[in-house]
Amino acid sequence: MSEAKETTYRKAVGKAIDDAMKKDERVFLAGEDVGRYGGSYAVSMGLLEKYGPERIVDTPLCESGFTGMGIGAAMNGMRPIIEIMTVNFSLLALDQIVNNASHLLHMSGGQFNVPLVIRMATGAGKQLAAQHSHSLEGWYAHIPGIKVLTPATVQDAHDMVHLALADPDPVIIFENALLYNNKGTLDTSLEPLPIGKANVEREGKDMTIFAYGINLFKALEAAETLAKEGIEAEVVDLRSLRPLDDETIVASVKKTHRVLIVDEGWRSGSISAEIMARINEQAFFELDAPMYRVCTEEVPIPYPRHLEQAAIPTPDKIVAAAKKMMEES
Amino acid sequence: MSEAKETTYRKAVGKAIDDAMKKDERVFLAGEDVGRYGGSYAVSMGLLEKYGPERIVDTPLCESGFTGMGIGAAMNGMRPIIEIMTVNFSLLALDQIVNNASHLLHMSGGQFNVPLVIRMATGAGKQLAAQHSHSLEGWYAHIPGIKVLTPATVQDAHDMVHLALADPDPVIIFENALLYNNKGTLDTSLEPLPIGKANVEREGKDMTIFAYGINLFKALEAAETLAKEGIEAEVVDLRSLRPLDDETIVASVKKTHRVLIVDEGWRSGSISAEIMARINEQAFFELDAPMYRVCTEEVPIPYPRHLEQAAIPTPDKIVAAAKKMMEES
Amino acid sequence: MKLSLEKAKKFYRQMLLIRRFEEKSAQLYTEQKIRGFLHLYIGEEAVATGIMDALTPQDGVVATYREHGHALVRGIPATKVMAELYGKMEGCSRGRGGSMHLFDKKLRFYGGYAIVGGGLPLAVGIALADKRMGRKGVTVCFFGDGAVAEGEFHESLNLAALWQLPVLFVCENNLYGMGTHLKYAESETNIAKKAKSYRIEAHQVDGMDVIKINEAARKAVEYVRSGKGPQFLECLTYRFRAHSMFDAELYRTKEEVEEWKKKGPLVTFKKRVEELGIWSEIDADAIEKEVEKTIEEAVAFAEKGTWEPVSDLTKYLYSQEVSS
Amino acid sequence: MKLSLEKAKKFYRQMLLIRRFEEKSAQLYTEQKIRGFLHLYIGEEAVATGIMDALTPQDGVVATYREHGHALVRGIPATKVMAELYGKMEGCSRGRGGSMHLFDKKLRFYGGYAIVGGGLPLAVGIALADKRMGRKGVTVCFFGDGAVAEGEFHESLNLAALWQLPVLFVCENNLYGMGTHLKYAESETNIAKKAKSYRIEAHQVDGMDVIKINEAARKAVEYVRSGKGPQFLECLTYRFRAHSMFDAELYRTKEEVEEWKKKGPLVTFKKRVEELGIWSEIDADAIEKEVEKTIEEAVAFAEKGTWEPVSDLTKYLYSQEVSS
Ligand SMILES: Cc1ncc(C[n+]2csc(CCOP(=O)(O)OP(=O)(O)O)c2C)c(N)n1
Ligand SMILES: Cc1ncc(C[n+]2csc(CCOP(=O)(O)OP(=O)(O)O)c2C)c(N)n1
Ligand SMILES: [Mg+2]
Ligand SMILES: [Mg+2]
Repeated sequence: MSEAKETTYRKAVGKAIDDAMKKDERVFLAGEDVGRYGGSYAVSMGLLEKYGPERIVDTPLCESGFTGMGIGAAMNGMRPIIEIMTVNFSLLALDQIVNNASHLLHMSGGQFNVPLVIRMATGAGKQLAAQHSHSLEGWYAHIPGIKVLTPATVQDAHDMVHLALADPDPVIIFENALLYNNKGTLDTSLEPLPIGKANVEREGKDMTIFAYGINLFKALEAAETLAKEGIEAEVVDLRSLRPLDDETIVASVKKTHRVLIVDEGWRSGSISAEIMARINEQAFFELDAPMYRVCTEEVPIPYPRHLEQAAIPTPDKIVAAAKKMMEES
Repeated sequence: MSEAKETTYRKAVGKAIDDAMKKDERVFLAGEDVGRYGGSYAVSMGLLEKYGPERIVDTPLCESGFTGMGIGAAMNGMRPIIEIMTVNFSLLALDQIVNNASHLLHMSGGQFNVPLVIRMATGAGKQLAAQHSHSLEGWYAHIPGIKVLTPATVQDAHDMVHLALADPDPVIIFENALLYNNKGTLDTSLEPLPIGKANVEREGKDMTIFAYGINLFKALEAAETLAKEGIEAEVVDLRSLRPLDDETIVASVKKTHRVLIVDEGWRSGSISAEIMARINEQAFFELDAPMYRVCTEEVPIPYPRHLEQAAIPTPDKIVAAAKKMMEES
Repeated sequence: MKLSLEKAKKFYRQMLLIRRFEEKSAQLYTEQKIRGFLHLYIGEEAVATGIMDALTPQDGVVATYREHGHALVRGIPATKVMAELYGKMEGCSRGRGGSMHLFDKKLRFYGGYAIVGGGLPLAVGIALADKRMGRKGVTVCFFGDGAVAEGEFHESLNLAALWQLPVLFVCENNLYGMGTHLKYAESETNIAKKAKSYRIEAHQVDGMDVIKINEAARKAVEYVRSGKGPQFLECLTYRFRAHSMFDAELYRTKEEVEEWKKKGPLVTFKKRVEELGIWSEIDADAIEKEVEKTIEEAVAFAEKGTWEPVSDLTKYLYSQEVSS
Repeated sequence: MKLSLEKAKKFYRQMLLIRRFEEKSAQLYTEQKIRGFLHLYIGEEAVATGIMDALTPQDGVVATYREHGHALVRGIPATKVMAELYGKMEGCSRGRGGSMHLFDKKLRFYGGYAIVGGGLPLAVGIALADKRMGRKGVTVCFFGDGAVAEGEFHESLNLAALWQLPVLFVCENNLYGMGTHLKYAESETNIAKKAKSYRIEAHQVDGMDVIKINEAARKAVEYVRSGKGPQFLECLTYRFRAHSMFDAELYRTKEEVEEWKKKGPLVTFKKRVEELGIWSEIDADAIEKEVEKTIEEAVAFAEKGTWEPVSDLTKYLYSQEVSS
């Protein structure tokens, strides 16, 4: 029986955390200002009142310390959700994430798994300037031993919290801060699409646009524009950047023979490059044209809106790249 | 007049630091155990006696603190060389490197450049296990605002210190720890090949092998083996991972039409992927076959030699990949 | 304690400038002229004002994302700060930084930093360079109570003390890091005491009293400049406004805020100067007008300012043009 | 101070086991049976021995890369530790970790960590889990004097104190972090005093005296287990051997090392037990033989061990097989 409801991305995440905490005593949420402040993006608003400060844990500012704390708690039987306020601050916790969380199971010879969930806000577009506008999810996907999820839809915003908590290994969820206000349908009776599965959001035959997170919507918007000009773009929501869903990616390439990738990482060394590499490896002879990518310009993101928009992917840029690609083949 | 001498990679780096310190009062070296211990890889052996503890600065263990210190000193007129003992510990300093060093010039509107040199040892192959075997230079190359150098030869080990010190912006030099004992020729009368120029180390017509750092030598060894079987591989030393030398890369592809990339990063999101992406973008129609890459297996590096060698690139693996590629086209 | 009339007027003018500048900024924020994050310093004006007066041009300043006040009092013209808040090319960071990243190299204003704690190691390095190059500069490093829990606080205090560097650490303890009260953030809430554990001379100062702060700062700067090593001032203050413009302030009561407002920097200043018998000699109305005019000019300047062309987007990524 | 004969024998056996095990390891290193880094604990045996005796099976241990002693005394059989040093699949980490990464989940030995300071936040989390789940465990976290300068030390001590978590921090102060003397690393060289600045009860203990360490550890563990919050022990000890096998030891004199050897843990133990009048009752020769046998068996076990098949390389990257 469907229980579809309209809600926001923010509330979908909050509900998933709430439900998980209700169900499982081992789950707790910790991070800066998750409690008394209500969550810097208001995701955990109201949860402190419900679960108390031992389960909704306001931490001091010490990203390395409280992320490592989460790893230790996970090793010792709990199911922590660590909220790092934004990806920009997660650089302070990278040693714990790479050298400990991602390595422990393998380097202990299979003994210590780390069932840790880390959530962080990501992305530019809010005019927060250089130190507050990173999109490093693609960069994180380089690290073996973790999984990297990038929910775009309201349904995924909810489901991925549960998927991550059910996973025995460390999972990082990147929530694009511009999505929190997005409205969409949430149906909690649906079986979640598993980690590692991409999703064809729009069918098309002329090219495939791969995207994730907020750029999924920019890609869909671009596809609409392209359709008006007779170009039918397939749009695939990657959903997970590690693991990547090679199967779905290659299947779509075999169908459309043209590839455009949209991601908000800086171009060099972006996840787009990895996707291109894999398509080159697995479907080279299927390609009718060079693959294209629309990424972020390789600069620290400037504050003023016109420069910020010039730096990050936009529907216009996607359309322009798509047309150029069509001409080239 | 040539002044070529045989020396080691270790001594070449040490000599460059020594000469720079002699010439320029603003230069100092700081890091863990660079002084009294003599440098963890003995690069700075003897320099403390020569320059005293104010210029050869033993720091406490605080990677973020002393890296940030170097940034501040650079902003205020000095030319610091910060030695982070190995790349494995540099994760603790990443916030300073990304959010400050790489961003300052741009986000201050061109006011504060950061003439900082960071050196660190990198690489696996010494059986140091998971937390001491990272090769993250390709990953660092994702960051705009810094430059990433990977000296392979004794000459470059020396020259790149000077190039980096002469550069007005932050430069990171990755010294593969297995190279320190390598012998080679150093000619201090030569004009150094600039930052951002790749170098064709071996001419060939059938394929190009791109490599850097220690893998240059593995690639050259593989090329010898391949030559015996009638395959003439061109071998290009990338030298700099940011900026990449697109011109040299594309020129070689246009000549050989087949590409194999060797790098010691974990495969997904490696610098190999970026090189593939650029070749796809700039020379797609020149390719006779899918591009190949030999990277590190996506696991934390295990301690025992047989597993470590199974994880990282070897001449055998390069030869095998090269042959497979030749068959495929 | 002496306070010249001249100085009294200056302090009043500076504190008022910060106050009015930020009130205007808040308004411009609601008008969407200013975007992004805007962290107001209102309530804490005495700290930047009292400290900055103790500095000379050879000294350096490292600040946070709540640094309009520091920038103004250090001497960046209100016009350039406002233009920066607008994102205009005439701003002190070419418009690229916005509220959180004000810079001025000539004034040795080393910038506003938005990663909490991230400025501290820089201050250590700036001071180290001054010491090594035989200059007499003092580097003042501002940060909040929230930064104290970060590892970089620990690393930086240790380095500065170990190497006896000319840093003046100024902790603006406004009791909260966003919505987290100090008591939920620190096992030891006496921050000056924490600083002492690094063998750094440290004092707590009434952060609402510009005169006391200035006194403490003068002594501290003299101490640091004389080569005795770093010093630490914990200024006990309070933020009257929300943390940023997106803060429902669920974590504190209106009463608490009102209590603190009673001892706010302007109120306290007036009381102190009255005690000194010179309040009557300060023409507060004239200063108010003067400040008003400065702000009007700043807004006009910002409004007239131009947008950096998109073609400059990659400019200054490196000092020289580099192809990637 | 009481010390049963039983306990005296145990301490002697354990310290001797560490000593001989590591002497053998050093030899095997020169024979290239053991590779990579090998950090010897020789000189510091009293610390692990004295502390570990105060623990129960419900307690957890977090150690460093210098952790052979901790692993052995916590109860990982010498066979499995030696096999690990060989890199054999029968080792306590399946051979993958080697010297720096010994693990044993059943013994709640949470591992050897090779990033200095990296284990401290984990200990905080392990302890938090015990507290939240209503278990009575104490988590002991070992680290060196060098780790004290790292930000994670600061962050972890604050969290443990703030949340009153059951952690026993044990600083093995052997005066050096690699070649850097404590006085070049810390502005305040009294580490226990630093710990106190977080409001953590902290004590300095003679790190060469297993009996004193054990007494201090028993008190500390009782304190922590009773819910009073964390405690901190600074054990003043010394490393007799090089930092690792690649260390020319330029930073200290032979004389300094010899002076310390005179008060080494085995020497000190004998003196203390003689004072107690029970040394004669300990059959030192028999223990020496017993230990020798244990080590012979360990080496034989390691020699006979097998190599993990290359096909297992990616096993345990994730708990379940995942395609990339
Ligand atoms: C490393 C880091 N973590 C988190 C944040 C988000 N954040 C911005 S300001 C702030 C509170 C800082 O409090 P404090 O240092 O007391 O300064 P105040 O805002 O009170 O002036 C937080 C958590 C950040 N900018 N940087
Ligand atoms: C973060 C980090 N920085 C540097 C190193 C290299 N390193 C390994 S051990 C060591 C010294 C540590 O000293 P201490 O904590 O006193 O422990 P000890 O070796 O004396 O037992 C250093 C610098 C490291 N492993 N991790
Ligand atoms: Mg505060
Ligand atoms: Mg030590």
